[in-house]
This record gives sequence, C-alpha cells and structure tokens, in this order.
Amino acid sequence: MSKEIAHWLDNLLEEIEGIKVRRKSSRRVRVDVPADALPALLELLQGRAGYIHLSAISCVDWIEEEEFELVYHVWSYESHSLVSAHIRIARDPGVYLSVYDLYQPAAFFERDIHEMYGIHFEGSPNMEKFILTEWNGPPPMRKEFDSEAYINEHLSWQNYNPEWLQELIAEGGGIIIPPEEQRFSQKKK
Amino acid sequence: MNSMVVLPLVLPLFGAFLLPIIMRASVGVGLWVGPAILLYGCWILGNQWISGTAMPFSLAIGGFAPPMGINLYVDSLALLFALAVQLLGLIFWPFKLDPETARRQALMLLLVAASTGLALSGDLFNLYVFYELVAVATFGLISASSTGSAYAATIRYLILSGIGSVLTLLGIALIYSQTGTLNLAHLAQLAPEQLNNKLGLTAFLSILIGVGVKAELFPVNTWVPEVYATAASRVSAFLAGLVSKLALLIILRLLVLIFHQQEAIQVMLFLGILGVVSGELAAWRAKDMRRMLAFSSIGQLGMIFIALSIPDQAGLLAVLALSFHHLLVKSGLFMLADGWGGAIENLRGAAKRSPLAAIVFILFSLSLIGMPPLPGFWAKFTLITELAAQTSPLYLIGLAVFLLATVIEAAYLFRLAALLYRPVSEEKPIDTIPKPAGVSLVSASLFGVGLLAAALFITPVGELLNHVAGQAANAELYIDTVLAGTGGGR
Amino acid sequence: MAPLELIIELVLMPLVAFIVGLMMVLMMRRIAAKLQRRVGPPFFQPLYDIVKLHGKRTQVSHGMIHDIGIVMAMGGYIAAETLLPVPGMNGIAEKGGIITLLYLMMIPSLGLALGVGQCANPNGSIGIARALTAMLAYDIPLVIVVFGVAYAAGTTNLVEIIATQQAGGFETWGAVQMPLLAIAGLIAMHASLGKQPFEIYIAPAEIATGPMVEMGGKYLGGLFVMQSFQLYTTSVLYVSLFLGGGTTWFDFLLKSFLVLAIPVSIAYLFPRYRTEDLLRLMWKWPVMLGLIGIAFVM
Amino acid sequence: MSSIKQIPVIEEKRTNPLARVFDELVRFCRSRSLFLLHYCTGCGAIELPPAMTSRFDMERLGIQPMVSPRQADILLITGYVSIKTLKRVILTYEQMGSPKYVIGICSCTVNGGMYWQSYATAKKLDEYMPVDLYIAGCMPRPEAVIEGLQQLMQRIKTGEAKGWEDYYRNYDYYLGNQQKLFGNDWQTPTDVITEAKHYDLLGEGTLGEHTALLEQHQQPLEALEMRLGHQVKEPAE
Amino acid sequence: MTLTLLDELLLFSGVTVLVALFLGRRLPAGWMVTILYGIQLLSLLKMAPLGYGGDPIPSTLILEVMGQTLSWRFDALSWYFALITLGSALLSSWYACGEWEQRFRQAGGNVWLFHLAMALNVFSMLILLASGDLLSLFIGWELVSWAGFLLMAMAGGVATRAAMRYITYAMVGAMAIFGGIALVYVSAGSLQYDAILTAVSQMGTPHLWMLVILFSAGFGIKMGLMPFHLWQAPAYAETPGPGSAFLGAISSRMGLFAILLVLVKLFGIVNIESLKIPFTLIDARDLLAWIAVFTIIFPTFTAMKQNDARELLAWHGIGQGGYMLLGLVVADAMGAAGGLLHVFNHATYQAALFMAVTAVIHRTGTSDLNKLGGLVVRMPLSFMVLLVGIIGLAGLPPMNGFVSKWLVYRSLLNEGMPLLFVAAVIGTLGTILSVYKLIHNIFLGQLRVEHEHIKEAPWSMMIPMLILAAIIFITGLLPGIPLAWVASVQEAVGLSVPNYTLGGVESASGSLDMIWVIGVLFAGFGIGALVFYSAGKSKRVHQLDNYAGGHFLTADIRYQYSDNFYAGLMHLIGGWYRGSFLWLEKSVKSLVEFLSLGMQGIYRRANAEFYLLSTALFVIAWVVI
Repeated sequence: MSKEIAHWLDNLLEEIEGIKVRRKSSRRVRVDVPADALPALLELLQGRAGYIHLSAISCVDWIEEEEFELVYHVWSYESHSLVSAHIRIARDPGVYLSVYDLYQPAAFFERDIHEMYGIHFEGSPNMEKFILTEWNGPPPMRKEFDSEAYINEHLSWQNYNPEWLQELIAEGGGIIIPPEEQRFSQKKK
Repeated sequence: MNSMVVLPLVLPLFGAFLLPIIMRASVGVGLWVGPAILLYGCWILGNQWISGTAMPFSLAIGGFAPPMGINLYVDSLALLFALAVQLLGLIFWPFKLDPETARRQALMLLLVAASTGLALSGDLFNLYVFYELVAVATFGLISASSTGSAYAATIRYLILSGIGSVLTLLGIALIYSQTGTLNLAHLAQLAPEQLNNKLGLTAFLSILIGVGVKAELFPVNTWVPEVYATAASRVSAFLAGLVSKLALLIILRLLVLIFHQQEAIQVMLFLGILGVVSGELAAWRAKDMRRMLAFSSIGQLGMIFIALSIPDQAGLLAVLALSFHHLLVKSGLFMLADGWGGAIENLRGAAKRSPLAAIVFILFSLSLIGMPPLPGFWAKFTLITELAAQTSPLYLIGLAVFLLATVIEAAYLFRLAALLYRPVSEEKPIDTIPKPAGVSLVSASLFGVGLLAAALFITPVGELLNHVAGQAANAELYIDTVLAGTGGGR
Repeated sequence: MAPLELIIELVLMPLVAFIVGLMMVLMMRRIAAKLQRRVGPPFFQPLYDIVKLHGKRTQVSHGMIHDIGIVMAMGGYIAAETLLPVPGMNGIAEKGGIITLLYLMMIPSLGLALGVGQCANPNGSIGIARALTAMLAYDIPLVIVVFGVAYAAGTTNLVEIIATQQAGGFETWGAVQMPLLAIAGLIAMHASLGKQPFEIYIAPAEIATGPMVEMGGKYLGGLFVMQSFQLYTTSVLYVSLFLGGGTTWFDFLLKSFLVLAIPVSIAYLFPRYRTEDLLRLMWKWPVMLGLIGIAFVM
Repeated sequence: MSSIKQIPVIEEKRTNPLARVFDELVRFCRSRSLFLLHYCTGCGAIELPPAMTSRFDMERLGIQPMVSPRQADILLITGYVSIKTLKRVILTYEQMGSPKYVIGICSCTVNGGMYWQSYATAKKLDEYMPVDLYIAGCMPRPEAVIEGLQQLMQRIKTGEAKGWEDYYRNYDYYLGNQQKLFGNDWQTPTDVITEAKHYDLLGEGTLGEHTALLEQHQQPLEALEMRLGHQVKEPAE
Repeated sequence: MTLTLLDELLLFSGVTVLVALFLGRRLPAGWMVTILYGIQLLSLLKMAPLGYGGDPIPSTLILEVMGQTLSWRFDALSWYFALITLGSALLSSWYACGEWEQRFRQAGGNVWLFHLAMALNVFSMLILLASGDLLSLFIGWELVSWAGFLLMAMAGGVATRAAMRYITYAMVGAMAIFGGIALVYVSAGSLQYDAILTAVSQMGTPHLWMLVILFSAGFGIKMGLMPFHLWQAPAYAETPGPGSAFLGAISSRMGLFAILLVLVKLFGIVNIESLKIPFTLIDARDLLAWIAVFTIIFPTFTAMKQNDARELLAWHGIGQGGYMLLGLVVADAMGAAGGLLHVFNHATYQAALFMAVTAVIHRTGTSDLNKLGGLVVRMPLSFMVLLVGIIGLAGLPPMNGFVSKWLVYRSLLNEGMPLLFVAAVIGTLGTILSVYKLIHNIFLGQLRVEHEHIKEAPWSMMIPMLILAAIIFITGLLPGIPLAWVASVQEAVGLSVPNYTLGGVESASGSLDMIWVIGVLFAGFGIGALVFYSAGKSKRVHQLDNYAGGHFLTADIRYQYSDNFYAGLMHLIGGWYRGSFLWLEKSVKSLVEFLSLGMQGIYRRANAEFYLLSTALFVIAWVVI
C-alpha cells in the first residue's frame, strides 16, 4: 500500500474516537474499537475507504477474562489491504448486533459463530444449526466444554492391545510416554 | 271451370281495398275477411290442381284474344307457385291485434294478389305491373313494424327497387320497339329473328338486373340484410321464401321462351357464383340471427341462379328442387328467428329452454347442408350432376364454389347449433333465455313436418318436379296453347 | 430335421452362446486391462462373478414385474440365439428371418425396462429413457444395413444369406460385396453393444449405472448373463451378415472374436457421448454410409 | 470385535456331498469375485485409485469397483466417520445384499485415530455394524490395502468372514448403539427384523428392548403387495 | 319377400337404435343394448362363409330415387370390417354399462345419449359397409360422419369444440367426395360399380388425376392422413371413455374401407400407378405411400411429447393408420395382407389400451401422466391388459401387431423401397419409446400416497379388457385365423393373395411361423425363470428402501421421473416441433375470416344504387363491345 494511501487511511481512522490503530505491515492494519463503535467503523471503511469485502468474522473465547473477542476482517480491492477490527463483548449474555445490512456474507459467519460459540446476533437472517445438525450438546468451541470428557461419557474405546504390541512393550520398546500421560484431560487433574 | 282461376287473383285485390272499410265497421268480421279469401283461393287452386283439366291452358281476360288482350297462362309451374303464395299468405297472416292491423292485413292481401298475378300472367307488361304492385306492398309491410331502422331500410330498398323497375321498363320498351308485341307467346315466336341480336341481349340483361333486385342477385341485393333484419320475421319469411322466387320465375320464363344467347347465361352464372361466395362468407361473420339467415338466403339464391344457368330441362329441375327446398327451410328458420332474433350470443343454452325449437333448427340446418336422407341432399345432387355434365370451365368453378359454400354453411350453422346446447351457468335464470313464440314455433314445426314428409316420399316428389320442369321447359307447348286458342297470331 | 435333433439344437445353441459369450466378456476385460497397462482379470473371472452373484443369500426385489423383467432379459436372448445359425446347427432360422431376429433382440431391453421401471428409482428411469433413445439411435443404421443385405441376398432367411456368401469363398463375402454397408454395420453394432463411447445409459458417476442401480444378487447375475449373450449375438450376427458365417467352428469363433475385438478396443479410448451427440453421430455417418451402400446394392 | 469372538467358528456342513461341493464352489467364487463399494468418508479414499489402476491392479484379484450398494459385496469405509455420515453409512450397509463385508481403512475407524478427541466423529465403527477387517495406518499404502483384501479373500474362502450374520443375530446390540448416538426415533427404511425372519437368520440377540423401542415409532415398512383390492372394503374416509 | 341375412343384420341394428332411443332412459338400457349388439354379431357370424371366399349376399331393399338405383350388399370386404365394428361395439358397450355408467351419470354425463350415439354409429357404419353403389356409399359416409360427430360432441365443453373442428374437416371431405361422385357420374353414366369399372379404363389421365385427388383427399380426412390429421387426436381423446375405445378402434378405418373400395377396387392400383407426376420420378402410388409414411412418423413423435394418456393413444391411432395405407398402397400380396391385418390388430389393441386408460381414470380420476405412477401394485389386471396392448401397438413378437408389421416390412423389402422401409422403422421405434413412457408413467415407479387405497377396476369393465387381451395374444400366436379372412378380402378386392398357414406366412424369400417363434420365446423365458428362481430367495422391499445416494427417501416427496421423459432426444429434435400444420390450419381459418370481413363490408355500404348503376353500365358495355 503506497505511502500516501496509508497516511490518508490513518487520519481517516482518527475520526472514530477511542480507536487504537496498529499497522502490522504494509498491507495489514489492526484496529481495536469499543464494541458499540464497530458499525460506524465498518460503514466508514465500506463507504469511504473501499473496503467492500468482509472476508471473515472470527471469534476467540477469553474464558479467564469472561469475554469473547470478535474480529471482523475487511479487505479492499483498490488499496489491496486488510483491516482487522477487534472488539470485545461480555461472555455471559453473549449477544451482539449483526452487520448483515452492511455485508450480506456476515449472515453465514454469524450463523457459524452462533453454532460454535453460542453468541446470538440480533438481525441476522437465519440462526438455525446447519453443520452440527446431529449435535444437541452445548456449543462445542466454548472453552468450558471438555470434548474428551463428553466422549468418555458417550462413546467407548477400542482396547487395542494385540499380542505383538505386548511383546514389544515387554522388550522395553513401544511408546516412551505412556498414552495415559499424553491425554490433555488427565493433565489438568 | 278454367275461368275460376282468375278469382284467387281478383278476390284478394278487392279484399285489400274493402278491408279498411269493413275493419272500421266491425273489427270482428274484418279479422276473418282476409283468411277467408285466402282459404277460398287455396281451395280453388287446390281442386284445379287435383282435377288437372287439360293443363296448361290460356285464359284471355276480357275476351280480347292474345296477342292483343292480356292473357293468363296457367301451367303446372304457375299453378304450383300460385298455390304456394295462397298457402304461405295464410300461414304468415299477421294476426297481431294493434292499430296497424287493418293496414297490415290490407297490404298482405295486396301482396298476395300481386304475387298470384305475377305467377299466372302471360303478358310481359302485365308482369311488370304486378312486379310494381308487389314492390309497393312490400314497402308498406316492411315499414309497418314502425321502428326507426325499419324506415331507413325501407327507404333504401325503395330507391333501389325504383331504379330496378326503371331498368326493367327500359328492357320492356326495347323489346316492344323491336317486336311490337308484349305477349310472351307471340314474343317467343318472333324472338329467333328479331331479338337474337345485341339489342335483344341488352334488353334481357337490363330486365335481369331490374328483376334481380327482388331476386337478390349479387350486386343488387345490399338491401336484403337490413330489410330482413328489421322487418317482422313473418314478413321477411314471406319475402325470402316466396317473393324472391317469383321474381326468379320471370327470368325463368324469359330464358325459356325468348332469350337463348350464351352470353346471358354466362353473366347469370358469374353473378350467381359471386352471390354464393358473398352470401356464405358474410353469413360466417354474422352476429345477429336474422342477419345470418338473410345472408344465407342470398347464398342459396346465388345457388339457384347457378342452377338457372344450366340450359334445358335438367337445369330447371335443379332450380325447382332448390327453390322449393329453400322455401320450406328458410321460412321455417325465419319462423324460429321470430323468438330467437337478436344477437346469437344470448342464444346460449336455448335448447334447454325449448328443446323442440333446437331440434327443428338442427333438422333445417342438416337439410340445408345436404344430409343424405333429407330432400336438401337430393336437390344438391341433381344440381351437382348437372353442373359436372357441363363442359365449360366456369361451370366447374361454380361446382367448386358451391361445394366450398356448403362447408362454410355447415360451419356457421353448426357453430350456432353447438351454442344452443352449451350448458349455461346456473345462476343465469332460465327464463331470460329467448324462446320462439308459440304460434311461430308451431308453423316452424309445420314446415319441419313438411320437410320430413318430402324426405319420406322423395320419389313421388321427384317425379312431380320432373313433370313440372318438363312442362315449363318446352316453349312450343307454351306458344301453341296461348296462340292456338286464338287461331294463330299475326 | 427330426424333432429330437431340433430339440437338442434348441438347447445346445443357447449353451454354446453362453460359453462363447463368457469368453468374449473375458476378452473384452482383458483388452481393456491391456490398454490401461494392467494385468487384467483371471481366466474364469466372468464365471466367478456370475456364480457369486447367483449365490448371494439376501436379494432385494421390488415386485413381481422386477423379477419378470430379468427373466425376459435372459429369455429374450436365449430365444434369439436359436434364430442365429451356427456351423452345423441351424435352429429355427427358417421359421423367422432377420426382421424377427432384430425384434427378438429388442425384447430383452424392453423386458429390462419394465423391470427397472418397477424399482421406482429415478436413476433407473433416467437410465432407461436414455437406453431407449440410444436404441432409437443405433437401430436406424442397423435396419438400413439389414435391408441392404436382405435385398442383395433376395431373402430374409439367414441360412440362405450365409450360403450365398460362402458360395464363392472370400470374394462373395458381404463385406467384400458391400463394403460401405459393412462399415455402417460395424458402427451400428458398436453402438448397440452399449460400450464406452456409447454407454450414456450406464454412466456410473452420473446416474449410478442407470438401469442396474437396484439390481443386486441374481438380478445383476441375470444382467451379466444377458451381457454375454448380447456380445455373442451381435458379433455372430455381424459375422453371418458380412463375413460369410463359419464354415468350421474354428474360423467361426476366430471371426466373431476378431469382429468383437474392434469395437471393444475402440471402446476404452473415448470419453462418453451425451445422448444428443450419440443421436447426431448415429443418424449422420452410419445412416449416410448405409444409404449410399444400398444405392450401390439397388 | 468384542462380541464376535464368542460365536464358535464351526462351519455347519450340509449333509449330502453334492451340496457340500456346491457350497465349496460358491464360497470359492465368492472369494474370487468381490465387488467393492468404497464409501469415501475420510481421507483414506485417495489410496484406492492407485490400488485399482495399473500399478497395483485389484482386478487381477477379481475385485471390481461398483457404484450402488445393491451390487456391492465389500463396504470400504475409508477414514473418520462423522456422526452425520454414519447415518448414511448404516443406510448403505443395510441396502447391500449379504454376504457383505465391511473393511475399515485408516486408524480413524479403529479407534477414532487422529480425531479421537473430536465430539463429532464415531470412534469405534464396529459398535454400529459388524466390521470384518481393519487396515490400520493413517492412510495405509495401497500394498497394505491389497494385503488386507487378500486376507479377507482368504477368510471368505474358509468361511470365517461371518460378520454379516452377526448384524442379523445381534441386531438389538447394534440398534442400541445406534439409538444411543442418533436418539430413540432412529429408523432406516430397510426392515432388518423382517429380513432376518425372511432368511431365517433370527438369533437370540435380534429382538430386544432397543427393537421394542423401534417398534413404537416405526412407520409401516411392509412391501406394497400386488392385490386386486375388490375385497378390501373402502377405508372410512 | 324373404329376408336375406343382410336384411336381418340391418333390421337388428335398426332395432338397437330404436331400443336405445325409446327405452334408453331406464337403468338396464345399457345391458339391453349390449345384448342386441351380441345378436347382431351372431347374425353376422351366420354370414361367415363370406369370410372364407363365399359370394356376396345382396339385400332385398333396392331404392329408385331421382333416377338413381340404390342397392345394398355384403361381400368379404364389408364382412371383415363389419366383424371388427361389431366386435369393438359389443365390447365397448359391455365396458360402458355397469359401474362406469353410474359414475358417468353421477358426473352429469348423459348415458341415454351415449348409448343412442353408439347404436347410431354402429347402424350407420353397417349401412356404409353394405353399400352397393357409389351413391349409397356417400349416404352411408355422411351418416357415419354425423353419427361420429354426435358421439364426440356429447361430452360438452372441450369435446364439443373438438367435435366442431372434426365436422368442418368431415364436411370438406364429404364435399370433395360429392364432387368426385359427380365427375364419375358424368363420365360413367351411372354410379353402379361395374359401369364405373368400364368407364375408368377409357378415362383420360387429367380426369383420373382429379378423381384420385378428390377421393383420396375425402377419404384421407376421415382416416387422419397427414395434412388433415389435426382433428383426430383431440376429438378421440375427449370422447367419453368407451366411446373413445370404439372410435379409436374402428371409426377412422372407415376411411380405409372406402379407399380400398374406390381406389383399389374401382380404380385399380395399376391405373393409379400409371399417373405420373410431371418432372418428378414418383407417381400417384408413391405419393400415397409417402403420405402414409409421414402419417406414421409425425403423429408418433407428437404422441411422445403428450402428457395426457388419452391424447397419446389418439395420436398413435393416427400413426398406425399410416401403416395400413402403406401396406395397401404397396399392394403386393404380403403388403396388402399386412395392411388389412393391421386394421384388425389395431382395432383390438387400441380398444384395449383406451379401456385400460379409462379404467385408470375411473379409479384415480385423472389421466395426466405426471400425476400417476406405481399403480401396478393396486391395478395389476389393468397393467397386464395395458402391457399386452402396448406390446401389440409397438409390434413386438408375442402379440398380433408384430405379424402385420412384419408383413408390411417384408413387402417393402420385396418391392425394394429402402427409404419407405427405414421411415416405417423410425415410426415403430418412435412407438416403442412413447409407449414405454405411457406404461412407465402410469403403472411403474413411485405409488403416490393418495393412490394407496384405490382398487382394481370393477369386473364389468375388466372382463371386456381381458377378452381383448386374450384376442390380441391368440391372433398373435395363430395369425392364420385373421389371415384367412384377409385373404378372402384380397380376392374380393382383386389383389394377389399370400399363401398363409396357421402360424404365419410361407414364402420363398423367408417365411414367418409365429407358433415356433413364440414357442421358442416362451421356452427361453422358461429357462431364464429356471436359472433365476433357482438362485436363492429374494425379499420384497418397501418402495422407499431405494438407493438414492445415501439420501433417506420420504413418501411425500415425488421422486418419480415422468415429466420431459426423453430429455436427451428432445434436446436434438425438440426444435423440430414447430407445429407447422397447426400454423397451416390457422392461416386457412384467418383467410376465411378476412374474406368474410370483406364481404360484409360490401353489404354495409350505404348507397346501394351505385352498385346497380355500375353493374348495369358494365354489362351493357360488355354486350355492346
């Protein structure tokens, strides 16, 4: 991204108060915005800066800080640069407004995040399940969900211990770290 | 006994003039005068026909022997037509009681008298006089229905037939200047030398067009649709059924006795073909029942003209068969049109209201098209075989046009028949569908019965017509009956 | 022809047809393998397949018409075999000529069509619609060719046609007399086999082997038997029409295997034709060649 | 594999010798001609094309790839089986004509493999259908696949590969596991119980409390029999 | 005067009409009429020697009308057609009375008019068949076309419109024949057959050309030949159930009877062949052959696109008519036998097919191919009848259609007409395709939820259908029986006769023995069944237990493939369906409209005198110059 465009973008972003701009590289800008200022920022970027393509919305579960972090990656074909807007929303109500009216693809990303994290987006056209249709447990991507515990409780294992493996172990070969220690779920306990 | 024949001509004439007076005296009596006269006329002609004394015979009026005086020539053809006139006059008698009845009945009597005269008279000028009388009577009768369009139609018809009669007069004058006599028989003797030239031909053609106005010949029949649509259906039935045939009779007499030129026949054939084409095609688009019947009668008369153009007796047989068949069917249809007049659209489902009328209508249209057992088929068969026998290509064209016309006729008649039987939506109350009046339905079914009777006894009817045609065709018989009675003319 | 001898022939001809048919299926799969630089199936593989299929313990049927369809498929060809004269055995070739044979070869595909229709599987119905369209396509050139040959030989009786061809040795072979008709016949025969370029109605990826989608166990076995009969009948018909039938069994089998080798080797080199391209191809070249051939014969 | 071990592997020999020879022939043909339906659930499927084409050529062993389950004998499950796919795999398995064999390629079918932690995949395939052969390896090479297939052919020849009978004989066990995963109103259009009755493969484990559960909410599945219907009185509309 | 057998037959037929007319209102009218048809058939069978070469039976009724003698007599030709007419009439009216009648009355149909129309049709057809001279032929012809109009128009609504279109075509045909009769009468002096025979020999070619054109056009319209075929499909499809079976079976074959009588017997094929069309190398016979062949191809491929079962069958009726004419026009021993036999065969399977489709309509209420499916499990007997019918229609071995088509193909082969042969085969293949679509969309595939409780057609409708199916199979197995009648017809008409045996036809250049072919076929089926049923038990499964790429099928989704059935074929030939004949018909209609508009314009002119004066001037000028 040429110098003057980058410069122009910076003072454009100054218009949103409470914005923190960090330029990662010539083609990437990271922006941190308070949650309620995001729609204004996106409108600004889409309207005046040519960032017409919302390539993805990703979500991070900060379980310790009791917060979800939503990142909106917006791309511009003219200036060939990506702006990632990071916002933080509280974890327990887990509700945020949808940007479907600005970017139509947002419907799909929001539906995915709703399914995986349980965040509800008002105004999003369709919030039903479409990947985990067979799954009726809690949203699986949330940190408090322990996948292995769920499996141990619902499914059973193949105790795969044929003779040739036992002789190998007897001679001291086989796996150095026994499987029990490797398990993540055992590590915590 | 023979002189009694004059009465059916004279009595209605007197009746016509006395009727207003009688009517004013006492309506009750007045009402019965007309039908009585007609009944008496029918009776005379009937037993004349049955007794069948030395047919044909000539009757000199007022003792003056032809070719000087006026004579009545009564042969089976003339008698048949006269009888038909009396009978139809009786059937179509205007019974309706309203202030106009006296005038209308008087005119009817006048019309009947004139038509009988037309049928019987053997003198050219006499024919012209009766022709005028008929024209006048028809003007009166048409305007009697006293509606605006009726007046307009009458005026237009008046002008047209006026010019027509002028042309006829021109023709007669030419013939008189050429031969010096007006008696048909005498003319028949002189015709080969004197009238066989261009002048004779012009005379014939002018008479043809003049009389053609009444006989619905192609160019001059533009009055037909309006008149038949607006006049009372009884009147138009009488006109279409009979009067046009009588005008035809004049041309027939002229053709047989006096004129034998080839060009005359060609012109008539050509006009006949045009008449058929225009009549049938116009009828295809007609939206009004009476107008459709009017166009259909133009077409039918065009066919009769084609038949007329076939020389010698076979042609005459076809003419007679077609005209009497048309007489029966067309008057029947007009009788139905009495109730069913007006736009065809609201005839939808009429069969449900009056099934008898629908069946009679289908019977008439089947016969008109030429469904085998019915007489219509035999009439067409005779015409077709005659036309095919002729050599000149114009006749073959006539044959082709005739066949195509029948197809078009079948199409529009049965389009109407299908409309009659189409189920009508429930909420439309049954009595809003038009229904032919009782009396006219009875007379229509009377014609239907006549048609069926003709179909059953087709062979005797065939012989009768053949005999009549034979008699009418030979000119010598005509000449020596008329002139023999008076010891040879000048 | 003593009736007993006739009965033996009526039983023997289908049996021979089945065995030779199996050999032909094997040859076809071997040629396919060699073209793809593979080893190819063992010798008795077609037999193994058929016995295994007929030995299946549970089989799925969709109704009586589904069973009758397969029976008609096999029965039709068994009947058609008896009309095909083989060296030494004429069967009832005199009783019905080539036209009857063409019709009898149509019965199996129509019986199969009825059976597949009963399975109520959309893939099957689409397959059958395409199979009948393909039949419409290849039958016209086939009929032109048959007309040409029958008209040239003056008779529809196969036995006489073969006799006339064998009369003058090599020169009076059909292919030599009527080369154009022979080429057209070859193309039409290839299409009637339903092999690679013309197998739109068994397109595995698109409509899951079309008509055979619901055929398991003995049903599929019946179709494999039908396929072997089909290969045998088509190649023997071509041989008896154009290559003068077999004087001895050896040259008869040699000729029919060679005749079959041509379309089979062409088969595995071409991608599949769409239905309308198949129609266009079949109605253009073989029909044109056939008509010109007939013009010469006339 | 747990429950299969208990059945004694005795091949009930038919009495008359001709029948035995016929059985021997049929078993031989069954082993020499196998139709393969590889259900490409996971990444293992990429190993199959080389096994079929010129380098390893399965056809010389008599193995042909087939498209529809009706025509197939072997169901090849290649890779992890997500729960959604497991429904379709069970449907396809039941639509196959037996004797049918299931081969689980890749360790994902054995014990969950790389996705052992995932909530969405089924870990042990043979809980839901009898698996005859596992070919471990996180995508076993074509040689391993062919080796596995040859082992299966060997076991078919000796008559040991009886997994498909086990599905009929212990249908209740399998149905129980399936209902545990998919919920109690789980039902496939194939009516396994009447099929078991039809081919008299009813074992003591076929009917149980899980099949009873199935009976409650099963839509009618009996085949539409051809009838004139004159005697059937009009259903009261 | 002693009543000859023919008088007896006509008397019975007249009595049937009267019974239908007066006693028609009461309930058992249907059965009474059927029994009377039976009696008529018996009296026809008493004239059986006619079918085996007996001499013609004259009728005592001779009319002398307007100088023409009308006489009626029965010969082998009329006996053969009368047999088919009465057979199909008996079965159709048997099919009609019983449950169909009640349903038709509940639906508002007029049962009395239906039976009357059928009786009238049969009576007029018998008169036409018995005609002794050209005039009585024309009278019979008109009666038949009007009786047909009555039967077609009685169902009201769409049927009346179709009947109106039919009657216009029929009138054009009738007038063409009427013109032809006039020309013949002029040149031959009388309308008796022998007088015409002598006249034809001296007739000049242009005169003979005119006659051949007029007569073949007139009769061709009734048969639905190519340019005039548009009316037949809607008219026959819309007629109420058994009526369409009767009309489909025999009504358009009256045209063939007349062509056979006039063109073949009176004019003689050799004279027709002598009429060369200038500048082209084809003559009148080839022209007729090519018309017949186009009549085979175009209607068959139109039938393939139809979505209504009755329309599809009606279009096939036209197509099969082409075969009959083709056989006749080739006029060698085998061809004529094939054409005539095809009349009998077509009557049997067309009637059976229409009855089966009516049975389906009776039970499911619709004949739309996209709303049916899977009925084989609920209406197996109708399925069997339809199957037998379509095998006959497609002309496949076990059934009788094959024998007549085989004969036609053999004659084309003998005469060496490759293009005709190929065109006829295209027609047959087209038939097979569209006929499979018929049985697939109605009886095979997915049974809809609403059709699960329907029953087989009632016995009163089923028995005639089974009788027809039996006839189709028996005449297929033993074609000798109908071939005997056909041979005597060929003698009566003056064509050479093939030497037929019970099983088929013997000839030097390849013969056909159906008993052997069918025997071997069923032996093959036996062996196939043996191999199939000895290979272990199979289990019937529910129709939802189907491979659909792992998808769970449910009953409420319609996954039956029935619309746009031959999509591949339609991609290629879809563009050729431009309905050029429909356009032709419309243009003629609009021409008539335009002309009539012009004519009406003339009559609306105000100053009529202008015409009078101008014509007078014109005529006088013409005379003077």
